[in-house]
Amino acid sequence: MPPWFLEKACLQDLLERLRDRGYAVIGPTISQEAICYDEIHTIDELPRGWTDVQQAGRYRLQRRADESLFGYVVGPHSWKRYLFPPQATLMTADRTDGGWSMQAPVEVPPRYAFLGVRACELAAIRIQDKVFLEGPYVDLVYQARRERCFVVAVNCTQAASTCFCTSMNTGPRCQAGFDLALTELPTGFLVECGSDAGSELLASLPVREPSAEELTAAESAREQAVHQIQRLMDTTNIREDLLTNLNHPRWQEAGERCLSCTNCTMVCPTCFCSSVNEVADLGADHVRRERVWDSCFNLDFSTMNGTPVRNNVASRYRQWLTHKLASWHDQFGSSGCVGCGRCITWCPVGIDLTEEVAAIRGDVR
Amino acid sequence: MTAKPRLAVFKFASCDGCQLSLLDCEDELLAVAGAVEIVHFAEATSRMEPGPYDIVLVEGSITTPDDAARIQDVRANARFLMTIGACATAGGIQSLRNWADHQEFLQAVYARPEYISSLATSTAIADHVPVDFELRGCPISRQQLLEVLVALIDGRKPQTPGHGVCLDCKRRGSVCITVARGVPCMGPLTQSGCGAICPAFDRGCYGCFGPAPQVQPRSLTGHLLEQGAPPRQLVQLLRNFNGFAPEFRGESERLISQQET
Amino acid sequence: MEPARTIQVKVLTRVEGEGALFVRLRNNIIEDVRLQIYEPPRFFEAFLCDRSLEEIPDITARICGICPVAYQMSSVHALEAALGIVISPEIRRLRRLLYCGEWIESHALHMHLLHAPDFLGYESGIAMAQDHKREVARGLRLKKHGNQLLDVLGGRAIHPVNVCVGGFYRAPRREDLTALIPDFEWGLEAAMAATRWVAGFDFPAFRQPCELVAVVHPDEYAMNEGRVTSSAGHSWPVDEYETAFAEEHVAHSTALQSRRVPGGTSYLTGPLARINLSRAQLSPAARRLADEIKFESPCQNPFKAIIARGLELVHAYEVALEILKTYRPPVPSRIPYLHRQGSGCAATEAPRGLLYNRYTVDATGQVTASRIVPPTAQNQRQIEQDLRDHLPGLLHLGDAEVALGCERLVRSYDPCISCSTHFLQLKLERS
Amino acid sequence: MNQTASLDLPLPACNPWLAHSVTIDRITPEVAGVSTYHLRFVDPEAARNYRFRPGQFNMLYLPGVGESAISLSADPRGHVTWAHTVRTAGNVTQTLAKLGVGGSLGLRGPFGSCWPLDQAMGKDLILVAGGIGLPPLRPVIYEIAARRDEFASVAVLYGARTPDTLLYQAEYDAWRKAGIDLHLTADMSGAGWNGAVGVVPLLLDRLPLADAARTQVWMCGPEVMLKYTVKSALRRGIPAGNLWLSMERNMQCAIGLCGHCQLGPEFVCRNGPVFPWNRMAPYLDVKGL
Ligand SMILES: Cc1cc2nc3c(=O)[nH]c(=O)nc-3n(C[C@H](O)[C@H](O)[C@H](O)COP(=O)(O)OP(=O)(O)OC[C@H]3O[C@@H](n4cnc5c(N)ncnc54)[C@H](O)[C@@H]3O)c2cc1C
Ligand code: SF4
Ligand code: SF4
Ligand code: SF4
Repeated sequence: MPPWFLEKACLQDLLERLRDRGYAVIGPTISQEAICYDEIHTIDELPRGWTDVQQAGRYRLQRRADESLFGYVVGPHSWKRYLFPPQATLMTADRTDGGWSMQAPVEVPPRYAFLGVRACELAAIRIQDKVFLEGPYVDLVYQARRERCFVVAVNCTQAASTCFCTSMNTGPRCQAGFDLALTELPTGFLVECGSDAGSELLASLPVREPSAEELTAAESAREQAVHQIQRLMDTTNIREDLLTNLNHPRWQEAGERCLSCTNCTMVCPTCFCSSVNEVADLGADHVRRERVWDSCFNLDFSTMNGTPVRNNVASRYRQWLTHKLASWHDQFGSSGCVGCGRCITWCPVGIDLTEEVAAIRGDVR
Repeated sequence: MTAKPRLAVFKFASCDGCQLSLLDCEDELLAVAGAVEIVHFAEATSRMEPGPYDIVLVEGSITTPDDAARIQDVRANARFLMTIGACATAGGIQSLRNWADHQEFLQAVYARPEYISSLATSTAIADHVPVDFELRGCPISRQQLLEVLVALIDGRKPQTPGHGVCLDCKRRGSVCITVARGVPCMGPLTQSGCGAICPAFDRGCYGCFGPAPQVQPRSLTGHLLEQGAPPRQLVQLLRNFNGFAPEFRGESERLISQQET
Repeated sequence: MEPARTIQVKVLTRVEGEGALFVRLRNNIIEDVRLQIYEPPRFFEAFLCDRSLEEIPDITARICGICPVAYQMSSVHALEAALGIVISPEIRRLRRLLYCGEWIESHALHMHLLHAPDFLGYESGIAMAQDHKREVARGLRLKKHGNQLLDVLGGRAIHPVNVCVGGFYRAPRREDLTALIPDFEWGLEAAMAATRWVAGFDFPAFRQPCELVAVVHPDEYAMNEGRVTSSAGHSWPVDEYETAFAEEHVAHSTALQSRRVPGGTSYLTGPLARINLSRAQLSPAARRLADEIKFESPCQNPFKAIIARGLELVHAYEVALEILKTYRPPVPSRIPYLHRQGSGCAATEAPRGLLYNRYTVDATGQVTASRIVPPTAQNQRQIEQDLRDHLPGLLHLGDAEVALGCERLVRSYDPCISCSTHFLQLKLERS
Repeated sequence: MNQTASLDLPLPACNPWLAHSVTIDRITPEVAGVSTYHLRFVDPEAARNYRFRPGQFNMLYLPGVGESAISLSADPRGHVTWAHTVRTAGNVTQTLAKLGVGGSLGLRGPFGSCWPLDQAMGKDLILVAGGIGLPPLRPVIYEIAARRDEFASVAVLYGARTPDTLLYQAEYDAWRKAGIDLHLTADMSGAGWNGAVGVVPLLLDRLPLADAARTQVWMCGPEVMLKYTVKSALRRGIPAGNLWLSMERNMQCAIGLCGHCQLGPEFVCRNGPVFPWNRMAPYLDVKGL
């Protein structure tokens, strides 16, 4: 289907049409001195005229010369927060005369419309779909949210120094997995449609056919992002190179820098590890099983008979990197990394996985 | 336990905040009081029965010769001794004296230092007697206190997580204050339990739950120094309420000796 | 010489911190009364030196887990005075709200769990709950409100993390505060009911016409600022505090004792002092209630401090409600400032009484000198005096009853011993 | 993608997180610290639909305390109660041990892979177990006893620390009668013990093999035991492809979604616990994996 053109001022219509259809619109907005995903009601809440400057262990907001609404890349949050919430109730147990009565939680799952999903993030959602929906077991919490969500993607027109989606084949161009995809131009958006729900919504918007100049401008804006991507991760044979180097000295070396703080796994849009807590009242008559985000960096994450299996930071860093980049292929048929660069930016000591991989493979080649 | 377990609370050098946490369990207090026999808790009751006790909560650090003797007595009467709070588990803020000239401190505060009997150091309870369980925090978390008490009453192991503050920050959606604003934060080195409140209030964590397991403070301080944090500020961050916990202490001393060379 | 009769309370209970009482009589004449504070010294004033002034409110909070906000308030005000920072009216209101949280929490705790059991003859609030479940449950709920307010404003009730020099690290969101309004509306009524309840207790007949000292403000019932004012008709700006009051180190106590200069006499701070000096400025509901229960003016019976606390509880609820209902987040939440060399002091009203702080800072933002005078250190001498005056009426009783009577009197001051560490066991010796 | 042996495994119906309510029907004390709990579903419908294969496990749930993975040790043909043989270790198992007959708990399952019975048909089969490693193999023994003629020789090599900690001693006669060659050993000898003394792999060293190439070895026990059993089997000429083991790891979800049980590329809960040794071999000796 050929793309359409939506005037800048009409983006608000898009928001409203989504809200008419019962969606809570989640989009980028400035909070805590970063671009975070949160519910928005008007396009004025978007980070108009702001950009982000990222490097290993550092993130800063900065004013742009123009009034772009999407002139930045990805921030500390990912959509995982909404599809795979940091806290979710799995079941409840209540003590009755006839023993424990176990119930699944009754919840009306929210209907989310995600505005501003980048190509790497579409890929990340695709990966979590494989994890949570396409294995032998379906995760009902994820499924309920995922099935009801509407995705408005945005093509990146610039890149951060930490981005490496081109290496991971996930971006910067949005190919699939969206209902609508926007490319921002100074006067408006080129809109592509990726689903029936997308076309249905598009039909309610005041769009027109784009001019040839607009099409070219959009093309070159997207190209700009491609050119700005500097970071590379060579993925040839990466699975074997990592899994056959489990005793490489570099793990030890990285283990001395890594704080085992879990930040990389928390910001990663695909990491899915979790733990279950028992939340009980004092007499333990009413119990809720609560699932929370967890991480392979935690000492007590992998215990056997009360002792940690991965009893030093190096082994936990190795678990993370090898899972992400190697064993993920065995488990889900793709890499677990989409090249968004979040783990590089948000590591408080700036550990860069692309560098670690290169160091480990350097000795191999 | 067949009879209700006898619970006692003892205080050493401290601010009373951790034992107050028990009274702060407003919704559960009466139920807790129903499940245990509170036989010694000077802050809350005039009942003062002698030991032995089944569960003893100890708040505060050892700072006087009398207290050093008293803790032996408390231990001898305790089946299960649990320390509560940073003072009891790491010496507390008063352990700052451990690096200072004690006489100078005495003179700074008291007109007649000869009236004061105090040790040159403030030390953790575990430096004096065996401790069965340590509950961290300055102050402790009331939820964790309840969990430990309930677990003890039920005869199971308490579930108190050992991860760092960063994980809780991310769960609650806080943006990393070090990465996004350059504010030095002890979060990556600090055990969770507080619910990651400081970064949620736009400030760095000051480490009040003490070191997380297997922390490597050196990596963080090295990075913060590179980013321009003054060494002095890092030393002060490390030398707070858990300044004498081995991991924090080691790093602050290393930073200082590095400064001096 | 005849042997002395000693009455001793080895560990004062239902007070915060560690203390004891010692009384020695010879021929039924009181020879010595000592409120002994054996709370181990923690040297706060010494190690505050050389710390960054930004750290001070976090550290001073640790002086006392019962009234950390008071320590934070006095220290930030003193530091702001040293740096010449003028806070905005919005920040001031938010601080007042925070202080209301602490007053509510602390007063509800003392009334219900610590002091009321004395009047009704129980060893603790928990034991009292068996027969007075409704009242104790109500008290706990009131206390919880105070804590909830502190949670929202400061992140947690004990050692909240949001107070900083210049204001707050982060202003609370309006929704989070307005959500508290229904509870506080219930609480205002409940606080009145609780006050009527304690006003109905049997009070020992005891009158102590001592000098009362409190911070007094022309426009409001003072919490955060005002002139240091005495019932003897004096009033000083805070920076003259040290000319009128001095601390002395006595052998039996790790706490310093304050007294008036010159003269060396004792004085009293706290709820009774405040209410006697500022009754007219209580909130309307508290004022009406004081009249309704015929709270005498001035009230000179220390046992009735429990009623004064009740009235202040009502007051704090009403003030809090007013602020909650009209709250707008202050922008900025924190007044920016530059470091400079200077010295500043402040006195605020902790739940237990006047809390004075003074700091000197250098141009790099380090503290070079500090002085902290907690309420109980100021009351300590007056408590001893009151015991001397109250004791004769008790001496016909057995030692245990005398001890209990003394303990009750001491508890009526809600002494916070842990904070008086620069601040007890009753020992009564009689022949 | 890795898929476990091609059987269509029984999976829990609908919501895999939702536990069924079960009650303890009977408790058989086995040895010190180990009991077998016979559980009955409260909901008869759930009982009717419940099937498992030997090697699979359930998550037993004690509300307020937590869950533990526990193998099914029952006869898979049973229909009324499901047995679990549990060693008292930590919170969950201690709490379970305090519940008496009639006690209520939760159960999710069955989960995981199973022993490759189909592959073993007509072949020689050796089951090797150490300590609490026998319960996961007991359903196999029941299955074989019922279908004995479908297999060639069947040997069970079982060892425990001391003779009195050998599980299921009352059933040994029945197993032997059913044509199962049972060899026992104890690490330490004890009063009245006239069996072998030493670790389990020694039993394998000594076992006569009719045709090593057609012999299957299935094992479950501590990781050191597995390691030496594998060594012994390979030394005896049993092809690596014929070795199967049951692995243990911390599990929380049991459905490959929580990440706890990962070992190299495997989710032990979902792809295991029963694995062909081949598949685990590259990871078994790596420290801290
Ligand atoms: C697939 C599978 C099948 C299994 N089948 C069986 C079976 O059939 N029968 C069986 O008995 N077991 C079986 N297990 C093992 C069983 O799951 C564990 O023993 C069980 O989870 C223990 O749970 P728990 O809560 O009782 O103990 P946990 O609390 O998990 O503790 C386990 C051990 O660690 C110690 N421990 C726990 N926490 C600490 C700590 N903080 N410090 C020091 N030590 C600590 C405990 O004392 C105990 O020894 C199986 C495991 C798996 C993965
Ligand atoms: S591993 Fe890092 S770069 Fe890759 S998807 Fe996760 S956060 Fe992004
Ligand atoms: S990398 Fe670690 S946290 Fe992320 S999914 Fe894998 S095991 Fe889990
Ligand atoms: S790599 Fe960085 S972000 Fe990840 S756990 Fe280590 S220190 Fe934390």
